[in-house]
Amino acid sequence: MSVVSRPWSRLSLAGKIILPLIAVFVALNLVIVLGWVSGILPWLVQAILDALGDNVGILRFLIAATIILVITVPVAFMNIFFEMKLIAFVNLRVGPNRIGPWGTLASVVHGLKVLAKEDFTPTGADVPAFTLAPAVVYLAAVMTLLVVPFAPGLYGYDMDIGLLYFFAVGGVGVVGLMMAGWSSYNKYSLLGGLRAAASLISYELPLILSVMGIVMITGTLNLNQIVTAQEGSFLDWFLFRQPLGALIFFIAATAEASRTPFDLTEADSEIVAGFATEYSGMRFGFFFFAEYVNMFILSAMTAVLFLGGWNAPFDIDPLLSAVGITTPVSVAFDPASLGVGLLWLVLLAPALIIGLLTAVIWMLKSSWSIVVSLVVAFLLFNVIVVGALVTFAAIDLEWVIGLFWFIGKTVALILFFVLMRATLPRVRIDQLMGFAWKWLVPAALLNIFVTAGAIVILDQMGKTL
Amino acid sequence: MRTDRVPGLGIAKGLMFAFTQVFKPKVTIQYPEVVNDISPRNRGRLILLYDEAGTLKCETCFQCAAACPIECIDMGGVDTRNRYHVHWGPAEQYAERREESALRRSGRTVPDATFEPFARIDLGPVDAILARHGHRPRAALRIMDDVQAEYGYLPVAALQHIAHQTGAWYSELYGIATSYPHLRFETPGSHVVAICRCAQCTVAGGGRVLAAFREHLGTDIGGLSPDGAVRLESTDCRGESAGVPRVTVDGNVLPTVNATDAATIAAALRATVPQGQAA
Amino acid sequence: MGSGPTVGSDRPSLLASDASPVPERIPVTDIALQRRLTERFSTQLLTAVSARHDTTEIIVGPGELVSVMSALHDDAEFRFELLADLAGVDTGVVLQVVYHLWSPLSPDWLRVICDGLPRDDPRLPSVTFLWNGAEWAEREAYDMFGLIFEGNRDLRRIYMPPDYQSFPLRKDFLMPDDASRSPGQGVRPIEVAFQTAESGRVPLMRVSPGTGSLAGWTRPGEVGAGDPDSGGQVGP
Amino acid sequence: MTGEPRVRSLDDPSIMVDSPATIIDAVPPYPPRTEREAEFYSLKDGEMFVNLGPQHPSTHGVLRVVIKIDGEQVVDLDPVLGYLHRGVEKICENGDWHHAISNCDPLEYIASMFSEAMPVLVAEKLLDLEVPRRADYIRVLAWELNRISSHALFIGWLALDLGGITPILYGFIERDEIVEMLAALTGQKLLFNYLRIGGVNGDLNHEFLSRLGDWMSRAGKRIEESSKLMNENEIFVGRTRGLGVLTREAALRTCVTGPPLRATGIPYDVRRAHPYSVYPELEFDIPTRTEGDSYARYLLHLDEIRESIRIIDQVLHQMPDGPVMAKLPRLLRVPPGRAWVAFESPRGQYGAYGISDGSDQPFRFRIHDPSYFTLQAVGQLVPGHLVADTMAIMASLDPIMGGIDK
Repeated sequence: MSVVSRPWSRLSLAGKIILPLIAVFVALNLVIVLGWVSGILPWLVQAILDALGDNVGILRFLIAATIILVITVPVAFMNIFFEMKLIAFVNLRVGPNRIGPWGTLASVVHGLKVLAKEDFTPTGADVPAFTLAPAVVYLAAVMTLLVVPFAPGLYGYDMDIGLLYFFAVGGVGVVGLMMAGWSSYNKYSLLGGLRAAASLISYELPLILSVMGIVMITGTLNLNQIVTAQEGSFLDWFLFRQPLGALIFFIAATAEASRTPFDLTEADSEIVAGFATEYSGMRFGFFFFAEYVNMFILSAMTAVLFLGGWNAPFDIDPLLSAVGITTPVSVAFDPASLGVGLLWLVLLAPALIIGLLTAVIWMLKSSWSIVVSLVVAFLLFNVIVVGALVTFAAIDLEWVIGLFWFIGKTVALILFFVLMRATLPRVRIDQLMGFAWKWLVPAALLNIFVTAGAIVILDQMGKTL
Repeated sequence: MRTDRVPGLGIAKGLMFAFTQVFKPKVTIQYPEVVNDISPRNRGRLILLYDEAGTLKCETCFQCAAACPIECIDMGGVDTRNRYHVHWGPAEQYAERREESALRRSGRTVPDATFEPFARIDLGPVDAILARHGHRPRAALRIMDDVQAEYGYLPVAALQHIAHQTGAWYSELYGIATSYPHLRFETPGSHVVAICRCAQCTVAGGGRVLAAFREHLGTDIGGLSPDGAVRLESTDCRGESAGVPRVTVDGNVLPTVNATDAATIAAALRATVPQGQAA
Repeated sequence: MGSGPTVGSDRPSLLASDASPVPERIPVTDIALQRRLTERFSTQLLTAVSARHDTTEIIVGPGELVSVMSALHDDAEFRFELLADLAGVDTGVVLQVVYHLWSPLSPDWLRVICDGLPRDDPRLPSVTFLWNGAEWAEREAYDMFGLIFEGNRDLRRIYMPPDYQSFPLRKDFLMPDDASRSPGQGVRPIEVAFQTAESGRVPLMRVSPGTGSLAGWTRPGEVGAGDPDSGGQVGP
Repeated sequence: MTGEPRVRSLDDPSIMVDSPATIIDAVPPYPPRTEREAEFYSLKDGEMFVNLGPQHPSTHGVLRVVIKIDGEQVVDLDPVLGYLHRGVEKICENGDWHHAISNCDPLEYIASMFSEAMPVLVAEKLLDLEVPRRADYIRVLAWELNRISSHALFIGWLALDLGGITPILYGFIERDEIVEMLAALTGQKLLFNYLRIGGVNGDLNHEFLSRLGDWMSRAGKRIEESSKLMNENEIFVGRTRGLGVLTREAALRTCVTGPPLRATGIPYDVRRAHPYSVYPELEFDIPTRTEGDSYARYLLHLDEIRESIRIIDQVLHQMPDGPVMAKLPRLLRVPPGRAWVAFESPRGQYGAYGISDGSDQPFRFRIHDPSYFTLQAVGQLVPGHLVADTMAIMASLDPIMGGIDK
């Protein structure tokens, strides 16, 4: 053994890394050559490709679901940070400013803290329900993300009944809240769960009725088609074709996400933390995340249904064509034509450009040493290249610019949610229910009638709404 | 049409006001970097003053503790003659430390550091005396007289006991005991050898005499010989000693004393210790 | 108090909704009120109506309390509509209940002292039929002095735990009774055990001032005995 | 409630592992002591107890309120006091009159400049002591500043208990300025032990006056601004208007004083009804409202802040020269007698009844706290409302448990 171990121990760190890599590389080459010669490898690759090609839908779904499940956590962190910071600004405070740049990592640290805390079950709790409730709430929130169209071609699953699926799965969350409220064996939790059930169920109604107008106009439940129906300038958004519906939807969505002023379910000054009173550790963290994921989802749905989703507020193609660019940009340059020259280009062009920039910078700012200017030139080059690529993508790949607009609208709505929380006091439970049943539901029905009448009349005139 | 009749207008106003606040300057004080100024009148800091020599100015006079209305100052120190540990605090606190519930709450016996320096004595007679005087602090002087008559001196532990039983501050009892000359804190040595320390007597050989007494009595000035028979004190000849060091035994002056006489004097004194007085 | 009371002739009734004007200050006690009280309750008062500072004081027994208080509250000549305070007092010999009343008709506070309540069974009628706000005040007096207000619907301890035995603000209150302490330890001079008359001793009463915890405490028999600085009247 | 009576105490292990019924229900583990207690702790079907406090986000201090609810509606409630009881009256009897000042200080810890005035005024009355006019003016100045800071906090509290999280921080900004100012005057921010028998501890100093002038230039501006958030807000008005209406007769029978009483239209303010100190020389109004509901109490506090600013303005213009302490012996032996003083604190009429037997210690020192009587009104106002309104009503009555539990 010492035959191997002694020279190995003499090796430097780089050697210890490089030597095995060389060995692996050689072994792989051997395997590939043998497999190719024997004809096993082509067959294997062909088989895998066929298998993937046969059910690519499933593959796509799995990938999308994984990405969405992973993406919700940073989304929740982002929302929590927005809330902490904006409320602090409204309160004339500074807010989180210690961890990370401008305190952006404070919410992440909160998440870690929640992870590290003890996770206990109170005496007399209904253990299975108590344990399952957070998962139900969180999954109900996450699953609705599946049908949200982030950008053209960028969605979890293109469902024809996307809207229906959204409301159906979103309603499941109430079950989790009631489970939590009942199983905690605590009266605050019980009151909170009952309040959650009452308010959420009664606000499902105006929430669904308020979008019926859109469904009647577009004639589809598919969210992608609803978004594409709003293409063009921002005057084509349903916000301006369905103002009443938009208002009702926003109010009902606030209640659905149980945000101030409708956050009776965890009214801290009355029932200590509502259904989450007895929860601690990551179980509470799931409730906490679910609330903010819900906030994000309902903002996203408001953007999708009423603010044109990924559509730009104005048509940018004329501007681009004015500049001289026609989308998609047709690149009149074929790399293959260069042949071996391509290799030279790839190798030399960056070095040449960096050297050129270095010379310029060094001459312009002689106080810097050549090394410093070299580094700066390298960074500058990278910035230029990345910027060029992003611009190209934004112009040429429409989902990039679409995602940009979508996220912009969603974040604006989230900030408005937060501003409301910073400003408004909480309504009483009877005021909440009375508002839902006496005002929102009739208004939503009125909206439906008016929309239907308008559609019929415009049909007579041969136009469409 | 009144503006407060427009539904939602108040909410809109509030939201607009809140939005304008976002751009207002913030009032937070970033503590570790920015320290808020404390007014010179601030009383929130309890500090003991040091003089320019760097020694503590507090001489444990207990004035601050006696003035504290909520009895939150509980201090201990050494009296000005560096002999006895003096502790001050509300009597409830001492009782509280020994009370069963306190011990049970803390789950262990709470040591009372106050009594460590003092010899444990049998406090039965003290209880009897206190019962005779009805545990009345006004009778503190009479109680202490009886206690001294009982023990021959005034044990500090007994003094503590009186303080707990009557509720009088220990510091006050200590003040009474030190102000009355006939109350003493230790077994009196039957004989007192005093030596003058003035320059004249020292030149006349007082230094050697003192060294000899130190050696034979086994104690220094102000101290008691180990067997408790002889106390070595310092006196003042007021310039009356003519060329001989002034040495007094029990107050009467010895004619001439030199270092060699010290041994014999010490032995003679040791031989004649009155009965019933040594500790 | 640097400022004395004022004449209340221009003071509006409590039930008048306009803000009262600024009255001028005339530091005298309300003679008219004393005369009216003397005429009205001459038979029921234990002592004559006295007045000091800006307070007029009458002393009644527990028997006359209901009639006196309802008269003070209802009569048009008194209209003491506001019960300013209800306090229990232990004089060291007997218990008292002290009411302070306010009337828009008089510049003086009226102090009604219900005196002569025995220690072993202090009972007096409740005034909750006039001011139901007195309920908690009477609960507190019961909690601290053991005063029993007949007619109070909810006379239970309000501060002290329900299993508590003694009455802390009585002068015969002994701290070892309620704390788990051995008798005598940590007892301040004010908290010496109270022996009943059977044991031939009367309650302790402080007769001479002192400093801090060495305040003098002795029994009425030996007032001045051994206390050169003993003086002042006995009791409050 | 059934079963043999069990005594709660520290060494009772069964308090730790108890039957869930006792943990969940607020029913005390001993038989009822009065008829009232018996009928309160007996449930009809559909009713249940909810135990608000002693640890609860919105009970100001350590208050415990057992509410009996039917669904969301409060049927009856029973406040349980004593969690903060320190026996201040007893402590005052054991210390001398000077000690009583700082022992009474933490009673109303939001506005302790008032609660510490009780022994001072009583002793001065017993001594027939004439306080220097400058000291009187400084007292009024400090009192009114403290009143404003207390009211600023009240507004924030009310909003916080209704779910609005911003106004309390505006209130704290206002309070911070005043508290820093008073710290420059008295040396402490919360429990200024400033008033003395016969005057005040220390004259006005430059730092205090500069801070005060700086503050007076925009006095109460932030309160007015933050009231924009609330005054017209439909949700806030809908939550508070017509809530917990206290009629005049009920207020008088309940011995309620202060803003809750004045909100019913009764202009009873000790500063006018029974003037003390130098208030008769100052010109100010007693704001009143006639509705008597929570919204009226809220608006009344805003009006009182404006009136206090008026008073401070006059005091600063009329401030006389002279000493701030009367000549008094070091060992203060108060002549025998009884004295009752009352004065207006932010929460109503503070009263003190002192008996002296000629020694340096009070023989009896009775403390009358307004919140103690105001909190009783909760028992009449809340039943019939919803759980959420319990907090709104309690916050609008503004109790301070430090003074209630004494």
